Amino acid sequence: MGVSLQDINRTVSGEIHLADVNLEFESGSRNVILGRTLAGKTSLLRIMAGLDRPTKGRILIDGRDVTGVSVRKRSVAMVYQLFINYPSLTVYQNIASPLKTSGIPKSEIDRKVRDIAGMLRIDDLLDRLPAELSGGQQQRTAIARAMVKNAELLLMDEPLVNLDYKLREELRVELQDIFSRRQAIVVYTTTEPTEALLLGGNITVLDEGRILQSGTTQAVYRNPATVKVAEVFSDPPINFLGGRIQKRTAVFGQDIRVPLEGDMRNLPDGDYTFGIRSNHFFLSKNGPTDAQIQAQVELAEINGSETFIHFHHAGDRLVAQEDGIHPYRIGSAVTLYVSPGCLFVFDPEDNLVAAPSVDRIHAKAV
Amino acid sequence: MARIELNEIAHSYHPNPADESDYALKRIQYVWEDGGAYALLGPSGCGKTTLLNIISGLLIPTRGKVLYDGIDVTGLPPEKRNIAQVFQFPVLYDTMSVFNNLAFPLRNRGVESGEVDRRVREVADILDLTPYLNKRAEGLAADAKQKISLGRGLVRSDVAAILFDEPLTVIDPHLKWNLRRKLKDIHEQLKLTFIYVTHDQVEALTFADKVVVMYEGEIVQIGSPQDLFDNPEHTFVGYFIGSPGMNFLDCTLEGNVARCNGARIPLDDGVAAKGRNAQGKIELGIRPIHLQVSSVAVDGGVPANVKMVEDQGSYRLVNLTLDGKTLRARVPESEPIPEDQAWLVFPLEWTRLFADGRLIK
Amino acid sequence: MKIQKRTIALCVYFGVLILPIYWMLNMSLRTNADILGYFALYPKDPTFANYIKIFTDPTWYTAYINAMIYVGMNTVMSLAFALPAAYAFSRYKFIGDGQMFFWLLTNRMAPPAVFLLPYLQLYSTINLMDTHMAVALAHCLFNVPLAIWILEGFMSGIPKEIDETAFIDGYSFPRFFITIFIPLIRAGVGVTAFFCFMFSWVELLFARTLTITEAKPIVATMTRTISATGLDWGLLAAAGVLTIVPGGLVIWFVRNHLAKGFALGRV
Amino acid sequence: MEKWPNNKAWFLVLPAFIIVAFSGIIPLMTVVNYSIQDIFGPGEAVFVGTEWFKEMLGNHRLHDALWRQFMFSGLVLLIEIPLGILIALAMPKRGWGVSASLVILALPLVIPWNVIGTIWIIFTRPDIGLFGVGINSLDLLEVPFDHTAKPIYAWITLLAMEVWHWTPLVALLAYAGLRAIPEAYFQAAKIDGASAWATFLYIQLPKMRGVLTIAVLLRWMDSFLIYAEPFALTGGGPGNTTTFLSIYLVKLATMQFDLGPAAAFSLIYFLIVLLFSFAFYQALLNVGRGEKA
Repeated sequence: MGVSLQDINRTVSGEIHLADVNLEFESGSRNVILGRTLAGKTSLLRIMAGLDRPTKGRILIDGRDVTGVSVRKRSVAMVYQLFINYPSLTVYQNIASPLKTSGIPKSEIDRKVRDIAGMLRIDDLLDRLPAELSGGQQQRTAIARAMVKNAELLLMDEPLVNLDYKLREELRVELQDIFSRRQAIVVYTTTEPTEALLLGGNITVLDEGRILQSGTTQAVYRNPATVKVAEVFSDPPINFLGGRIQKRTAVFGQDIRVPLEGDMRNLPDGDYTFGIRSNHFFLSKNGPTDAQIQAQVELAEINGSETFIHFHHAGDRLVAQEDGIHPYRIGSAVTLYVSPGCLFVFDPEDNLVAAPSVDRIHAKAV
Repeated sequence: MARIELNEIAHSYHPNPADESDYALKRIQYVWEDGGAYALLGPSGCGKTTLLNIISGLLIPTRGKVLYDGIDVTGLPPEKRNIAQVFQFPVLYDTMSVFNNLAFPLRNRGVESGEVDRRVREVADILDLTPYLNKRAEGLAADAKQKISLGRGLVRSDVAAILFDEPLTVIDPHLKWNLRRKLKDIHEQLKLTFIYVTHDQVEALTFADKVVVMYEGEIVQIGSPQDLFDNPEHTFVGYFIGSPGMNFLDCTLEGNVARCNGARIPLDDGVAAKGRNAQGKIELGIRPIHLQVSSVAVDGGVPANVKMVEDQGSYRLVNLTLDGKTLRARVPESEPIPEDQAWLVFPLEWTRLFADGRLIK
Repeated sequence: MKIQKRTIALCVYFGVLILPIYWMLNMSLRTNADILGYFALYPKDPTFANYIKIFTDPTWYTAYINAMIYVGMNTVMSLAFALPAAYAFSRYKFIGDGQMFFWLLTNRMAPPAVFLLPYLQLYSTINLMDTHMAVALAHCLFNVPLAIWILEGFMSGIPKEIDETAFIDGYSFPRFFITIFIPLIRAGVGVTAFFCFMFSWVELLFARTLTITEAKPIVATMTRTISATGLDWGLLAAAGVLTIVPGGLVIWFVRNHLAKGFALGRV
Repeated sequence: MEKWPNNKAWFLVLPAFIIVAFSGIIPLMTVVNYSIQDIFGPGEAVFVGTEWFKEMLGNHRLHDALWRQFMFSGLVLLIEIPLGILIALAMPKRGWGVSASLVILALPLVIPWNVIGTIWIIFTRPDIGLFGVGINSLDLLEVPFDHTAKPIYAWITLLAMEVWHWTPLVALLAYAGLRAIPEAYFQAAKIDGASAWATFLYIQLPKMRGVLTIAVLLRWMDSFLIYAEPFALTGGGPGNTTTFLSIYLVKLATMQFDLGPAAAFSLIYFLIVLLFSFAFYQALLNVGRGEKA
């Protein structure tokens, strides 16, 4: 089975929610739609589910036009941000509800419900009402209900966003495992780059209703086509510094000079924007050509297992990342290093012209 | 400004608590030093909000005493304790202007109007609220509203401590950073005692100099963020701090070696000696970031199988199986990952032993 | 101390609230001669004669039953018509929705006296005069809009993602509405039923005008008895007491939803 | 919450529309019909245009009734709203007292409106009523109390009855509004050292704005439409001093059979009510908007 979106547009009272969206989803594929809040992710899912109709464009399933087909007649399942369950039904009845409308024998329903409940580890909660469950358990119930009927299209709209981070971490890993056992096309929206990376598969980066880039998740992460994609697909935010290339040397910030390596040596002189991911600012010198930046810590943000060091340089707000948890006082001085192999280079039109090659990053360690 | 002392505090919501399990808080003993930035961190239901309400005076504990600068205030209501509190969602006087909102606590205490004006402007300046002073509070964005709530605490020159109850819950993610920074700045500037309740490790670890981790009504560890990460004193802290959390393996000790099923993991002599004397269930713990993965057999390496690799961009999470147990290792972007067979090295200085959940030390 | 003062004030108020009702109860337990004979704070010689008369005289007790019938009919009708309409207002945007909603509410605010004459004519024309249906139908004028208003408030509190989930799960609309949605707003339906009951039960003008004998309710019987029997205070009081009983019972059943109900689901 | 645009929703509204239209629009048409004709008997009518409207608009008895009506509704609001708020504030917040208070409060609301009249006749009569006998035994009044004796007595009795009957509704609404205020507001007020009065003024009153608007709207409308209670209690007397709009209209229509003028009057009456409903409805919508912003 395959789903194809052709020229999808959606405008609601003059506001453009989606513009010229063309996408193909293959059977059994895992797809992430990444974008900030209001980028049009939910609109896209709702159109795919058949809950909303596109203003313009068609949706084909296996080559058949289903644009106007009612949601009841489609083989879809959806999980929302909010924990949506039928409050008056028990967990068991909730999970069984999509099967009851399809006329499957009772014993078969029972088997399927217990199966999926086991997979999501809510098999001991089947007699409870949703209101008696924790947020995590409620969302597990909603996911179980979406999974139980083996829909061909499984849509998940930021399903983990309202959970505590520990629960989010656990469910993410479990979901990945569960998805891999399914034949359905999974479409999963998120605002979080780390979540997108973890789920892998294909990614579509959406911004203001338009597709900025699609491809395999790793390829897009390594080669963001534009400044905007790099921005959306980085957490903490990727650092941008305006500058120029002069005689095979990148010059940016307060006179930071980095001699270019490899293919980048072929770039013509001129103005460029340089992008450096936060984890590519190093606290120690790795190579003889590394450039050095002196900075004052503005805030050290501690995110689980990393420390994000926020600092200012030449009027830009930058972030560096250090593994582990380390105390930094506001205002203390740090020295950071930039390696030539870790630069993203964008032309004045904000399009990517060179990216660090994975080989080069790996080679550095040896 | 005050030093807050919790003396043998316990609290139960049952009228006649029978046993341990009826208590939402079990015997808390702690001193909050004047001018500290504290965070109370724990999952929902761990008792952190109960503890906060006992400090603020909204709840009277079943047992124990609360002392402010040595004076017993256990029975005093919040208004007599000189504390300020910022709630989960912004609590404002909708019909008043921002200025009047900020002035409200001072006017209620009969401060003369010149002084009120001076204090309000000072605080508005610190919080970047000056342009809004004459606007009605109702129409402002959530982050500005939350700053007003904080401002109502800051205007009072006599305030002993400011308590925060998950104050960033309703703030847009991209604005949280600004507010966190602001809080940190204000603390540096004013040196007030801040107590910050949250279930979010990022907020707690970023904000606080000292983090109090709570679990099932008990304080399981108090320490600096780095302490909690490097030296968790309880398996819960190991699990809760860091993403992903610590790896734990059930094991038995044989001399200086921990046996986990078939695998033999060498330990530090001192740790192993103490471990042999400990009672209860023994677990070995190591953080994914400290677990080293090698593609060739190395001295002291434990063979394991690579099951799955999750590429996180700046690093990879490698899921390995070691005699049926799953372990996770965090490998930097620049390091290679073995295809199938791997050898795990447990660095002695980062390998911890826990007995019944508590660190053996 | 402050709390005590408040409580005392509240108790005094409740005393005042109960007093007139108590006085009627007092009267109902005395005979007319007794009432007119001397003044007493409580019945010195309580008698159930008035109640016995009401329960044995068919003009009284059928009037009581009549009222029950049309109130019940009206409550069921109001709910049946209001539920789908309220759903439409809470979920959909459609041409003229705002105007429709306002128009419906204006009917709640129309003076019943305005409609009195045309009703006489209308119901005579369609041969509904003096039937339970006539009163039940007439009361729909204010009860259906009210029910829509209250139910819409309750329904808007239910996230519409629930509806969508049900449609994705393959439920047809009627099946979803009956098996999933209505149970979700149970409290709202209860409160709405209470209000419909209440307004239909207390209404006098339509009930009196549209009935002659067959469907005449107790409220109308009472107004006519004042002139007919030359003011039998005891009997009147007993009838009055009996009209309070059903309302009291209904309040008791919905007491837990009362506070929210009176805010019409809009708090 | 964003609503789904779908004109098929009309099918769900249609049954309700039909039944209300049957009771609301058809009779209204009849009224309009009457109002522009002079009816002598069945099938004998002459078109008279706006004559009845002119006549009614110039009718001093209508003016008097309208004036009385405004006076009465205004007084009712002035007494019931503050009193209702006070009661709501005094009510318990938890425990068995909540249910008990709610049940007692709701009791007057389920009593048929003419029985309310009966109750108050029995209660205030100078011969058998507790209030009547009680007040006269104090011997304070020049003319002994009897609600039919002096217009002022009739008014006091009517107002007392109205306040007795409907203040509970205001109190219940206000109570529901109060209970919806999150506890954190009161905690913050305590911490800020606010007095009870300041808490009321800056937290409780603003947060009750929505329900209080509903209360004002309902009380204004219903007191404007009042019929059964004064009809049972005073029948519009003594003289015409308690003849409100509804009572006058019913008198006009059923006792004098002046169908044309009565119909014209009905429409004027309806328009007045509509005008106010609309104003209140707009106010209500604005309140809702204000809370969301």
